[in-house]
Amino acid sequence: MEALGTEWALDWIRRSAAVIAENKGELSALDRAIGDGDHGENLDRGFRAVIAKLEGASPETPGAVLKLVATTLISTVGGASGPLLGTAYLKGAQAAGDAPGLDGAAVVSLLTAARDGVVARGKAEPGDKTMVDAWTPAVDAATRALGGGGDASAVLEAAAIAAAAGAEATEPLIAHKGRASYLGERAIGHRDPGAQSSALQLRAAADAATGA
Amino acid sequence: MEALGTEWALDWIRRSAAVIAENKGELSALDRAIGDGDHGENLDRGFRAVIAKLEGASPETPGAVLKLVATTLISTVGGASGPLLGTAYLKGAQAAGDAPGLDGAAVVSLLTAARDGVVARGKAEPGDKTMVDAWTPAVDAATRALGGGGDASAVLEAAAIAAAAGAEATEPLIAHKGRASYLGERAIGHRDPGAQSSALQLRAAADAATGA
Amino acid sequence: MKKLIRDPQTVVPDALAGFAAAHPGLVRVQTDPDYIVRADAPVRGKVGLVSGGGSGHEPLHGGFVGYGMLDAAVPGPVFTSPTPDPILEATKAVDGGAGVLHIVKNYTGDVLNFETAADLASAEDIQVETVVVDDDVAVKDSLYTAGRRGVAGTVLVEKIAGAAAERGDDLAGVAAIARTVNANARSMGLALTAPIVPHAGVPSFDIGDDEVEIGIGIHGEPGRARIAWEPVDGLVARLMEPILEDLPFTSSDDVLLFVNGMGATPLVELYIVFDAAASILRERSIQISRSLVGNFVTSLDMQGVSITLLRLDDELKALWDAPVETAALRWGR
Amino acid sequence: MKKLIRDPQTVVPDALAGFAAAHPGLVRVQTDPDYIVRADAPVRGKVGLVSGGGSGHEPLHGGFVGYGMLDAAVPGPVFTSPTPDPILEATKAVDGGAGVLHIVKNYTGDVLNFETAADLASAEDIQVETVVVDDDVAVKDSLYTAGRRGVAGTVLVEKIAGAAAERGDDLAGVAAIARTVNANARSMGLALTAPIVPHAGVPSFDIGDDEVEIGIGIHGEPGRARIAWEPVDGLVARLMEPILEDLPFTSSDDVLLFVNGMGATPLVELYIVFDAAASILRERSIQISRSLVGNFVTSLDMQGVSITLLRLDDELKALWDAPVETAALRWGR
Ligand SMILES: Nc1ncnc2c1ncn2[C@@H]1O[C@H](COP(=O)(O)OP(=O)(O)O)[C@@H](O)[C@H]1O
Ligand SMILES: Nc1ncnc2c1ncn2[C@@H]1O[C@H](COP(=O)(O)OP(=O)(O)O)[C@@H](O)[C@H]1O
Ligand SMILES: [Mg+2]
Ligand SMILES: [Mg+2]
Ligand SMILES: [Mg+2]
Ligand SMILES: [Mg+2]
Repeated sequence: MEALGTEWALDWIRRSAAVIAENKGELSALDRAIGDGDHGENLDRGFRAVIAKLEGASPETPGAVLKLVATTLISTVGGASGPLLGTAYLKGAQAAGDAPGLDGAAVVSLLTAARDGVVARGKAEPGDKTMVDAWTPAVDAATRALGGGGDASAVLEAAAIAAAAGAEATEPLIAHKGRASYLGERAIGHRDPGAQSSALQLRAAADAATGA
Repeated sequence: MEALGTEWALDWIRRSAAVIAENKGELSALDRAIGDGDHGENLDRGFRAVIAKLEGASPETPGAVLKLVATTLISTVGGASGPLLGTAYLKGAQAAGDAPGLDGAAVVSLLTAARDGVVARGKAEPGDKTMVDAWTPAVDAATRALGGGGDASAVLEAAAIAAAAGAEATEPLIAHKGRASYLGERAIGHRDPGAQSSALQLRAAADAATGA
Repeated sequence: MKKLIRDPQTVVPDALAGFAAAHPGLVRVQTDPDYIVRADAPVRGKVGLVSGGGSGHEPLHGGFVGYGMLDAAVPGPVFTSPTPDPILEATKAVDGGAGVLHIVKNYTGDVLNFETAADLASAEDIQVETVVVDDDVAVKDSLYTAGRRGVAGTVLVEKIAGAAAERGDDLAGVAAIARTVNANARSMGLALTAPIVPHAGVPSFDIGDDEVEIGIGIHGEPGRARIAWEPVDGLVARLMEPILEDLPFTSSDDVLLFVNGMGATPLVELYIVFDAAASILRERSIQISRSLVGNFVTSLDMQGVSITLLRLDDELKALWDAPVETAALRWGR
Repeated sequence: MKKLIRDPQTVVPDALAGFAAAHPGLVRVQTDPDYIVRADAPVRGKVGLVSGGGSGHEPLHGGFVGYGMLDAAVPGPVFTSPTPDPILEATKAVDGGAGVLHIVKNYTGDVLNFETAADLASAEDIQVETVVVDDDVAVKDSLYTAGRRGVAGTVLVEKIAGAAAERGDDLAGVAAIARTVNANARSMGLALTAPIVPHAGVPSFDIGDDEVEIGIGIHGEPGRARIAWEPVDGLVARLMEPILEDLPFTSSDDVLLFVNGMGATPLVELYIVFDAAASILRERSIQISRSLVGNFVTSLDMQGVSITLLRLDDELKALWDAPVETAALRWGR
């Protein structure tokens, strides 16, 4: 199996931008239920800026792509998700370094670094009903897939499936971080928007790897 | 036919208070359409104050009753209708003087003085879509009834019928005075609330005379 | 109807009690009859300024009682002009020997009730002058209407006449300044929603989710025309054109631009309206020398805006800039 | 959705353009990145105060830029915290050599973005201190939440810290005063309606004609509980009790009572709320020494109110009374 290169990273980000644009309304609706209703708008603003930035730039490694995504999200998204997701991409970029391609182990390192970055900045634990609840099962599943001999593409597929399940599993939770924590028990029954958008981005990463 | 005395005047005012209270909502609804929606509230506040005042007082002539009504309306109604109706009762009271009872001619003088008072203060002409459009046909009809030999009660009945018709006849008019004049053509199709409430008061006067 | 009130019948006295509790050093609130006076009223030798009208337009008028503006405000019931008694009592309470100016918005009820109060005050040897404010260009001023309404321009009249009284102008002088302001001020408003009068409990008019009333008053009267909603520049042009043409305002005029919210319009929208109005003035080379943005002459919980332009000269500018200390307008002290 | 806007996407820049046009002598509005600074920034030797956060809370924060209060305000998109870049630029623009205080409302997004900006500013050798405001007692402050929100108390922090900076306190001193205000301020709010965010076009939550949300925030977040509407005294008691018990405020305390409208609540209702709150304080022998009533920390077109109590001592009173000259709060100049 060949490693995932710059083309994959660019395709991942373009797919993420597309799926965020497509789901903008739904993400904001989720945020309206337990937050302030801007999550779709925030991420869409950020990913549109990323796409615009990519037009003028030609990053030469997956790490360089992710670095550009990170700085652009940090300087355009705002809100809680801007610095948190931005940190995820920044730490992911650092883990990817300037390798031209990423194998399964490198993808696991990337995802782990990204998740650890979110946790370091946001201090959320699994079960706090945040994007960490998509990232952490994704990292765990990716690690297991790698241990089972999976290649980069299989690792990402496992991560995407686990992230989607993790996002869904936020529904019954009370929130302990972010705006949803203000609601106490009223947050129960609603999916966390940041977990959902994280799952969409990880699905985009997996689909980019298989060209689905 | 005996003249109408203090009892009649008191009964008139009590009936007016009752009919205004009953029609408060409708009068305000008329005012909502072409004014500011407070006419029923304004008059009801005034007549409730009148009733309260009457409890502590024992005016001894129709003129004294009407004087008390006038000063109470002036000091409790506010708006356009307060000074205008107050003036009507004040001028009516002056016309009635301290006569213990009023015959048909005295009633016509009373109504004429009341109408002239409204016109002097408000400067409205017939057809301007104001309470003058109830008072003027009432005075005209009362005068005709008196000419035809009618007694006080017949004079009031004629006035009441004409006032009701006059109020209804304001519906197709454009207003030239009061708030409804701001609306231009949009006032067409709505009855003037002040004309309507004036007609109700004149109907109360007629019913008090017959004991209906 | 959901409102932060105790009872529709006690809205005015309850708000007055709150006003008194919030501004004890600034004003005294009298009850029965109800009026608000400056804490230091009457000011000896100064012309007293009294205004008033129906409640529901807050901060007008009570919010403008204080140094450099009104000496007294007389609040009627919601949207209903006060009766002569409280106007008379307020007039007596602020007469410092130099006479009293009544600033009256042009509504039949206000004019008649202030007229009676002025007559009664004269009978008690208080000199009273009356200035009627009628700045609303939405209404045709002709023999065949009640004339133009007094709307947001009233604030400008009260501020500038108040400054003239504070600097020591006599009654005729203060009245003349007030008339000058009125003569140079033009306003027009629009509404996105109708107000809900507490004792009515229902909106004063029905309006669709995509409709705008143009040329509204401040008492929930419908406007002269109903149009489909359009972006702010179009709506503002519909207010600015009649205003500009009426005086008319011409290039190189110096103006005060006053964007007034009707009570439930967020400030962020008022600033967008200001931007749209400023663009139109820029095109016509009319200079914005002073500005006022906020909810000053309101109509309960109506969403909407009015725009007022006042043509300025150096004297009006100086009087506008003079210190004022009221609950709703304050600078220089 | 009917709003006085040009386009949901340009609400913030359009309002900033209007703000710049309305207050040219007071502020400079920078674009790309967007922030508002005092016209005379940086003030040499004075600690600079920067605040910011999502837009839609006007006049917060831009309306509080000027002498005696903020040196700069950084508006994010509607209800969305600004990114680090404009915060960094604003910080640089107001640094007069004495360091810069960041006043941050406690929301994850605001805290994180200001944190990054502070790091970047430190890297450019600007001394930055950060004070996080978290006055909202509706939210449990525990390890298991994002902590209390910063709501209307922010205005009091900005005013009083601004006065401390103006009198020459150093960065540590100004930060300490700001923290003292925050430590002595408690707030809670309720909503009758939900705001409509321009780019969403629908209310942020659904609420019935007879329902009230208690314990709301300022971003259209639903509150902690929904109850049936009741007259003002009951509603106000539901806000006052948690506020009073939390600090706790006790008899013979001196307080500033701040009744803040959420944007679409008419002033007449805010004064009725003030009356109801003042009655409760009177019963407890708590003295209202200062007051503030109006729409200062809003949530677009939300109808509702928040109440803030600040326990005062002589120093806080003197700093509160010190001159301030901003678009939305002005006295003494
Ligand atoms: N402390 C945190 N750690 C991790 N994720 C968080 C934290 N706080 C908030 N989030 C995530 O951010 C999402 C909200 O993002 P967004 O709506 O864009 O920002 P804001 O809450 O500032 O409006 C939440 O759904 C949650 O997933
Ligand atoms: N100039 C006038 N002359 C006669 N009647 C008038 C005049 N102006 C108004 N009215 C009457 O007053 C009525 C409105 O009274 P009301 O609603 O109580 O006062 P307001 O218009 O001040 O709210 C109108 O329906 C009209 O009949
Ligand atoms: Mg959000
Ligand atoms: Mg009326
Ligand atoms: Mg009225
Ligand atoms: Mg947000």
